[in-house]
This record gives sequence, structure tokens and C-alpha cells, in this order.
Amino acid sequence: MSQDTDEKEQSLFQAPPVAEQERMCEAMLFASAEPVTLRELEARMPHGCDAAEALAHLHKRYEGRGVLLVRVGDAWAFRTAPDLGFLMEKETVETRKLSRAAIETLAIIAYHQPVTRAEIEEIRGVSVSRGTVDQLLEMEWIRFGRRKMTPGRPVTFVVTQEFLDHFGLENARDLPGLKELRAAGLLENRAPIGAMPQVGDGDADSDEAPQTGQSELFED
Amino acid sequence: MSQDTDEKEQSLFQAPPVAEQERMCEAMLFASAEPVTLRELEARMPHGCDAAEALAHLHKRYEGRGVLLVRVGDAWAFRTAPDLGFLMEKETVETRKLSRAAIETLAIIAYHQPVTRAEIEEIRGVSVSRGTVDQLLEMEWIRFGRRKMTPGRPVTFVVTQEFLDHFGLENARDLPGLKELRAAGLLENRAPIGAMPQVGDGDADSDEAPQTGQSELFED
Amino acid sequence: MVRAMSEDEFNRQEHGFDTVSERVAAEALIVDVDGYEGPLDLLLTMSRTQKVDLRKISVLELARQYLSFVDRAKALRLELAADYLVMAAWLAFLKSRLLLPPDPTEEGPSGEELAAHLAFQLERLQAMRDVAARLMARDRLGRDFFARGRTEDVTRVRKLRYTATLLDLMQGYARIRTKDEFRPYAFDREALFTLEQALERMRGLIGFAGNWTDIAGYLPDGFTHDPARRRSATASTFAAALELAKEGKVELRQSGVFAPVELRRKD
Repeated sequence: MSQDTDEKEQSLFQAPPVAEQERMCEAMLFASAEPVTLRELEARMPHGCDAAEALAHLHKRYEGRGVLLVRVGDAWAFRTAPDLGFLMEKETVETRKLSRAAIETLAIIAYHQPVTRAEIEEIRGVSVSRGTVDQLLEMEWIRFGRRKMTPGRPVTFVVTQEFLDHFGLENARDLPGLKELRAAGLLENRAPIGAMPQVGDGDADSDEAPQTGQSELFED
Repeated sequence: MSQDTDEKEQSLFQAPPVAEQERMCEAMLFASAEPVTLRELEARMPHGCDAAEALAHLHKRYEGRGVLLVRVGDAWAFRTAPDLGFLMEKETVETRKLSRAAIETLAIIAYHQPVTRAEIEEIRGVSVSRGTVDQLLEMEWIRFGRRKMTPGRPVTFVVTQEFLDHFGLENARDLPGLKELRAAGLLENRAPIGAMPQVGDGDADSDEAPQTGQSELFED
Repeated sequence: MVRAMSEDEFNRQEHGFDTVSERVAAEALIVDVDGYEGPLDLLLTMSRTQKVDLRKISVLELARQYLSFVDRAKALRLELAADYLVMAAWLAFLKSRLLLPPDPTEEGPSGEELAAHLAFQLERLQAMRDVAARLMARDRLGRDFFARGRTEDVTRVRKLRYTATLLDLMQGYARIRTKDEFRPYAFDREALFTLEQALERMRGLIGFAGNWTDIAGYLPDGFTHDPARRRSATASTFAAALELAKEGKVELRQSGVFAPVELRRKD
């Protein structure tokens, strides 16, 4: 009996095998944003572990790989192999949120294409700055469409394949209608009570105004 | 002379050896927190590389390690081994607590996708609140899918790569219990029959029976 | 709580409330409806008292249970949400179909078919709950397994890339499309295209109108989409066309009632 307990207790406090300790260090160094010190590693590992030994094994394991275990001061970290730096160029792209004006302009083009600048301004209620359109053109999310067959023959804008790819859309017709946006809770909840949409009526016919408007616009 | 030039040209366009391609994939995947698609990997590698083959080798190399190569939809990522989670208290991110309604809605979308809002409501027997879908969209666990080719062309919801990544699923076919549910016929889209009461049901005909019943009920 | 309630308790309560404590207990049951996600959820909970496989459930028994629950709510003069009452009415209808001999002249699905569908719905809801629990119990990113903590920050190429999500896009669109709904009423001069403006525009354009053209084509840019603006522009453009005809600058024709009004330069 007492021997049993002894054994159990012993195994309970026994450090895991080195291979296991190596796995632990590997996972911790991988997940950590900062280099991790030996002391910190050991503090997080089960009692009795020898992080230094585990790291020595780990270091050897990664020799010549695409990722290396390196020492940074008195801490350790994984770094991609210096000779593969050329592959990392993409990671340095800085992403920035599109401005509100650009998003709104883009949305109008997506929902109403082909659409002229004057029409965009009419819908947004403010003038569209040249920079906004230029930016969207440069991003290749919009392009020039056909000219309108109205006097002055103004140019129109349409969205591109790149736009569809970025937003994971099969085509612009898949964009949800106004009613569906509201049902999904995407509209700011400011509508007067009487005008509130009822749940469940979103699919059928009550959506007429935006729906027909949209399909009309897409029918060419 | 001409032979020399030939050889040079050949080596110029020859893909690097598989071991080297493996290192490249290893470095690129290590450098990114998000899963990287096969296409993206290949786009960044020298011409003629076969990322799929390199990944197969890499996958084997990391078997049983503290960090694993996992597949997420069309993409790949390194993730720490799940059994070592206890070491990562520091890295643990508090995910927003989901309501019961949100969890059920998420499960229904995952198992029935692409699924319309009306279908979700049919299954749960209660209307889907605005905030629920909004929250799931915001977490990027669901997104809009194609429209259904049924009257009204309602939008559908599907789960995203982020969803798969979060729950450690290779693809949506790996959802737990999916096969059993399918075998039991519980994923069939059985249309409600006759006069079943429906959530937020507005049409006249399917509502008839409850209507009469209801007036009976109130005659006291 | 309905959850904990046995058949006996249900039956006893059907006979009225003898004591204050019983009444309080019954009220607690009703109040607890708030804890249920709709009638289907309540039915599912009730079905557990039958302690059988959902496929073998007695829908008739379930209907009785649900209806007695609704009766008690009424006896207590407590309000139930409409969903619950609609379900009660439907179950009353189902119960009568199940009890009465089938009427061969009656159209539509039989009581058994309706009962089978309800049983299917309950089973499906239960199944979705079970898999939802299994899903949430999986090893999860950021809790059980982790992504790379330090992504590579090589500063070789710094390219600015603008991005937006579909949600941004849709919210942006929704914002524009709804902002007018909430604007206080004001006489909107922006939607007005005056006769003077139309005349000026037409004078500049009729030089090109060698062939018959629909006057609708003369609507100015920006006045073709919004119905109010379009209306204003159409009216003034038409009036301007009449004015120009009076001056002898153009001729007008219309092939029939409501047909497009066409205009041509008069040489």
C-alpha cells in the first residue's frame, strides 16, 4: 500500500522525459511573441525539468532547417533562417483600413454598377473626391465601365474580379440587400418603431424596393 | 560551348531540391500567424516548386513534435500541439463568451451550410436575433454565401476558414458527428409540412390552421 | 421549473391550486418560460420527462403536457408570448387529428404525418444541441493550441495596402441608404431641377438633336436615380421642350398615349 503511494508520488514529481521537455520548449518558444528566458521556461514546465538540456536538443534539431533556434541575450527564440529572408517580403506589407469615404464609394459602385460619378454623389449626398476614386482604381477594385448613353456620355465605374476575390463574392449580385442587412443587424438601430422590420419576413416579398432597384441596375 | 549554355540555362530554371522547398515552406508558415494557402506559398517560392510535396514531407517531420503542421481548408499553418495547452497560460486569449443562441446558430450554419436565415429559424423554432448573426459575422466565423436559387433568392450563411482554424478542423467535412447526423437523416432539408407553425411566418396559407385554433383558444 | 417537474406534479396542478405555495410554484414555472428559446425548446424539455428515445416519443402525450401548461398560464392570468400560443393552437389541432378517426374527405397531411414531423424537428434540434456542445468542447485556437506568437517583421519592403472587410462594405452601404430615413423634414431644394436650368441645358444640347430622340435622354446627370429628383427633372425638361417648340427651335412628337415624347431640331 504505502509502496504504491510512494511510487505514485514519485512519478507525480518526476520530470517528464527529455524528448517531452523538448516538445514543451518548442511549443512555448513558438507561441511566445517575445524571446523566453531559461528561467521563464522552467517556471512554466513541470517540476524538475531541465530547460537548458531540452534547448540543446532542440537547437540541434533545427540546425539547417528553415527555422532556427537562436539566443537573444539570455533568452531564446525561433527565427526564420537568414538565407530565406527573400520569402518574407509579403509579411512586411502594411495594411491600413480603407477610409470611410472610400468604403462608401466602393459600396455604391458595388451595389449600383455601372454607375457614374454624378450618381455616386447623388446617392452619397456629398461630392466624391478625386483621390478616393483614384485610390480605388489603383487598388484595382474598380475600373471604368462603358460610357452611359446619356448626353455628355459620362464614364461609369464597375467593380473588378479582384474586388470579388477580396470579398469572397462569386458576383456582385450576391451582396445582401438592404432588408437582409437590416435583418442581420447590420444597420444601426435607429429606425422608428413602426418602420422596424419583422423577423422572418426578410426572404420573401417585403424587400421590394431595394431588391428591384438592385436587379434593375444589374440587368445589363 | 553551346552545351555549357544549355546547362546553365537549365539550372537557372530548375526548381530547388525538395529539401530546400521544405525549408522554404517551413520558414513561410512559421513567419505567419494565419494559415497560408498552397497558392500563396507557391507564388512566393521560386518557379517550378511543388509546395504540396514539400508540405507532405514537412507534415511528417513535425509529427509528434511540440508544434504541428495542420491543414485548414486550402491553407496550412503551424499550431502548437493541443496536449501542451497547459503551458500557455500567458498566451491564452479570452474569447468572447457566446450565448446559447449564438452557439446553436453557429452549429446549425456549420452542419447545414449553406443555410438561410429562415432555415436556421425553422430548426431552432425561434427567430434569430439581430445581434447573434452580427456577432458571428464580426468574429469572422461565418460569412455570406451564395444566394439560394429559391424565390426571393435569400442569402445564405457559411462558415469561414477562421472558424475551421479556431476549432482545429481540416475542413467542414470533419465536423464531429457529421456522418452520423447525415445517416440519421437529420441534415435533410425537410420542408415543414402542412400547417406547422413557423417562426415569423407571414404568408396567409400556411398560417390558416393555427389561426382558427387560436381563436378557439381565446373563446372563454 | 418545467425541467424538474414530474408527470404527477403536472396532473396535480391541473386540478387547481390549493395552497399559496403551489400557486407560487406554478408561477415560477411560467416565469421560467423566459429561460426557454421558444416553444420548440420548451417541447424538447418536456419530452425528456417521457424518458424515451426521441424517435419513440408520444407526441399526443407531449401535446397534452404543453396544452395543460398553457392552460395553467391562462389560469394564472400570465401572458405568454405569441409564439407559445401559436404552438398551443397547432398542438390542439394536432391532438384532435390524432384522436378522431381520419376523415377521408379531409385534405392535407394526416395527424400521424404531422406528429412525425414534430418528432423529427425535436430530434433535429436535440441533435444540433449535441453537436454544438461537441464543437465547443473541441481543442480551440488560443485556448488549447496556439498560433505563432511572433510573426516575422522583416523591413525590406514596406508596401502600404488598404483593406476593408465585407462587413465594412455592407455597413457603409447601409449607412448611406438609411441616413435619409431619419432626417427631419425640410423642403429639399437639392432635388429640384428648375425650368430655367432645363431650358439652359436644352438650348446647349438641341444642336446635336438631328434625329428624333426621347426627351428622357435629356435628363441631367445625377437626376436619373433618385425618384424625387427624376420627377423634378422630367417635368422641367418637358416644359422646356414645349417652350423650345413654341419658339420654333424644335419639333415634338409622341406615337401614342404614354409613349415617349420625342424631340428633333427644326432646321
